[in-house]
Amino acid sequence: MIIYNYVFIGMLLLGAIGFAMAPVIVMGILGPKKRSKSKSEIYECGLLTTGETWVRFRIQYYIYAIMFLVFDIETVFLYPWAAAYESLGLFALVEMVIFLLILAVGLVYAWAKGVLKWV
Amino acid sequence: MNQILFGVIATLGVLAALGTVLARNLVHAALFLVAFFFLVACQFVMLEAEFLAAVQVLVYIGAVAIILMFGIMLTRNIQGDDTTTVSKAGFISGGLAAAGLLAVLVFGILDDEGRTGRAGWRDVTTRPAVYPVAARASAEQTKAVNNMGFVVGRELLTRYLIPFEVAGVLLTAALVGAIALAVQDGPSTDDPAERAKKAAEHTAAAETEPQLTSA
Amino acid sequence: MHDIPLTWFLIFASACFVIGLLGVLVRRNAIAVLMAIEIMLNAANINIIAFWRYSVPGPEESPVSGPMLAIFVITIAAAEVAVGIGLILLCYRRRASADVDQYDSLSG
Amino acid sequence: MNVATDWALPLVWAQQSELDSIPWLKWIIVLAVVFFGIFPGIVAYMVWGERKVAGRFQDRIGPNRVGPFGLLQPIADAIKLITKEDIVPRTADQWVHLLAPVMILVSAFLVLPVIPFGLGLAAVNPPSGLIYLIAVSSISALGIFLAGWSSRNKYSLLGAMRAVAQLVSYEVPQVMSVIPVILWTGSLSMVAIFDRQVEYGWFIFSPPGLLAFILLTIANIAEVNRTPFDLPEAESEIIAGYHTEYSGMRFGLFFLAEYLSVFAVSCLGTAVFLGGGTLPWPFTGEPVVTLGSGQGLLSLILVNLPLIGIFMAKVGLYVFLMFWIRCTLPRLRVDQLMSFAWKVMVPLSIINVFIAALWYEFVFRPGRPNYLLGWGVTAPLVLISVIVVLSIYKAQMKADLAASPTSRRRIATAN
Repeated sequence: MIIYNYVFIGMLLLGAIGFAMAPVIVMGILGPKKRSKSKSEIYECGLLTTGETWVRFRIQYYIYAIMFLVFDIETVFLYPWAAAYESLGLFALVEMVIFLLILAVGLVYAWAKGVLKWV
Repeated sequence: MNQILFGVIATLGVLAALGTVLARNLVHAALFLVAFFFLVACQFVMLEAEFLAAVQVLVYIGAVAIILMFGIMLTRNIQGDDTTTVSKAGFISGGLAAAGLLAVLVFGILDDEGRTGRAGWRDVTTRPAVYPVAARASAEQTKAVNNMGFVVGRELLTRYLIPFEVAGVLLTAALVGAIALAVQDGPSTDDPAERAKKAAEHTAAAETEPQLTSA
Repeated sequence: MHDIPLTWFLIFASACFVIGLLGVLVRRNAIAVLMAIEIMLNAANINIIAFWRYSVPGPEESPVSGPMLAIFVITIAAAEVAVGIGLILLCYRRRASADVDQYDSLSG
Repeated sequence: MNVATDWALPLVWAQQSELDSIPWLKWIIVLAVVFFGIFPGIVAYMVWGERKVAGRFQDRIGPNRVGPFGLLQPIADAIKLITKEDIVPRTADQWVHLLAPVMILVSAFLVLPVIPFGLGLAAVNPPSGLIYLIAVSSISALGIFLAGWSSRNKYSLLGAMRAVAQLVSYEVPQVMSVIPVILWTGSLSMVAIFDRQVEYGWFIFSPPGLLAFILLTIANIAEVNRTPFDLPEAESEIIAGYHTEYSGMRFGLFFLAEYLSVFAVSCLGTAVFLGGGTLPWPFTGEPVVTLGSGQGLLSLILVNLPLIGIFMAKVGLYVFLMFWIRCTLPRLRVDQLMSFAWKVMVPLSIINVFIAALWYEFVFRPGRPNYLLGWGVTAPLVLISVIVVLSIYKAQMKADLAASPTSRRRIATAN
């Protein structure tokens, strides 16, 4: 069963969470506890922080995320294609060229529109 | 063992889904959604579709969650604002509608008779074996379960060729559409006049803009 | 060693679907609605894979029909999120609000 | 073709065992000893090594007080971190603040079990190992975002947004640069990739393989946020980026996660392109197969001891390369960083996939291995595509700079 492998990965996941939490808990027990108001303030090189955390973010962040999403899904198609290439031959290569050309249109559009520029 | 695992995953999954719907803070809701995605990936593993589980984690946790977070940040819901509240009347009526649908679905699932020649859903208690030893195992299905990446690739470029290319067109359309929507004003958002206009719209925002150069 | 009955997966999926529906109905924030839609799509995917795994494909059918459908659903869901967030950002810029109840200029 | 299936494998457990026959004790021992003992130990001494190396590069000595050659320094550091005060900002989101570093560390740990360290020495061998690997390594971007968000600090949030933008941009070439390997192996399993290299020699010894390896290395360095790609924690601009509000062991978790991912990506590069634990060509195939073909435990130990040694030596070299780059190059500007990913790395890795398919046709296609023709066709193609893409990129950058004289000022205030 394929689950068999993943039981080990699940155990590793739980173990890693424990491995990460344990020293933090130990630190909570061992470390000094001298609370003060200014210590629990937000760090801003000595200045008090003003206003809320919100900053006007650039729309570029969203653009990069979208591009990443599209290319991520492209990988989901590319990986099986690459794995099966052996039994498919040149026809598959041509099909993949077409697929990637279609997607390249998006990249070229983004490039031409100037949204890949970080300014 | 199988059933206990399923029970744990399903319980956590339903709780995570509820958390997504009920959490007031949008980032917390998105976090619950990530947990839900992960538990769905676990369910895919339980269904022996581990390729799909990896795809689920890659696309949903790796990409969709990031986009949602960026969306939340860009719409100024840093700590969750008032549009995240839920009115009581709306909640009760929505809850009733949802509960009704759940009742109908569960009843339908448990009462299914099955089409002619097939067993009803409630009678299907074991999955068809895919081990070479099992007499019922079909070679193709065995391969599909044990090396799904390969079989998906083969099918993608033969039987599902048209959907595959259409998916490419769809993705390009989504990319182009999203960029066109987002940068509707073009790069001009950066020139000072435009900025001043925007800043007037969000007065609070303009005040909090940090002075990065002074840090 | 008992296998999991098919109905368990179906009921889990329908529970998730219904929770997603609840979210679509009661949440007012556009992004929260989008998240609820994602829950519904994922519930549908679980159903698809459960049916695929619990049935034997015919000789003429594809052995991975379920996963293929699920992959396309994931693709479309992702495209939907991309465009959906784009639309929300646009509406937000116009109205400075992500509240779906305010996007009512088309209602008569 | 698949060598591994014929051998007695100590650590790759059978694919089709039932859940009731799980060797719990064995798994727990492996987890405790290898995953939570040896790997963190390696990471601790990587930090020591980096400080020594950086010291040499900067004409210093590096840690030398605690123990001989400062060898006990990592232990002292760990004790120091663990006995510090546990400070969480008052306004921070307590649970998410704790969850974020845990998530990053978990993502770094989850990469490791699919890496084949030797013959049959991968903890698990899922058929979709490589896609599993990239999937779990992409979780860390979310953890970094949450770290920045939960701190309620402008600089943390800024650093986090930058970090995520960088991570997602470089994940695309990272993911696409391993496609040639899948293509040549015909499988997504890491063990199969290793076996294929035992059979055919290292994948780096081909023009598309070399290009893919270089792309993977650059993307790897960016993925683990190291200089010259350390903008998310650029201390001169945004304090310490997304982990500004983390101190004591909470910061230690980020530190551990960073070095663990350095180790993990080095293992990935080694296993995928550098032939795992094998020596170069004349020693790759036959000696390993002959040594490993015995069924006994002894022959497995005999073949695996050198394999693990060579693997670790390669990982060490790879890590040293990253230290070297860190000590040598200055930090990139954010605009250079992003456009380099999208305008150079992504196009090149897409083109490289097709060159790799050509290489497959010439060399790997059963029955006609034609290395001469393969090199003759693919090497010029690789060269031409690199030159073309780079010159387009350069021309573009020049045009941009000429078009907007204020660009430098804008970069300084851009967030």
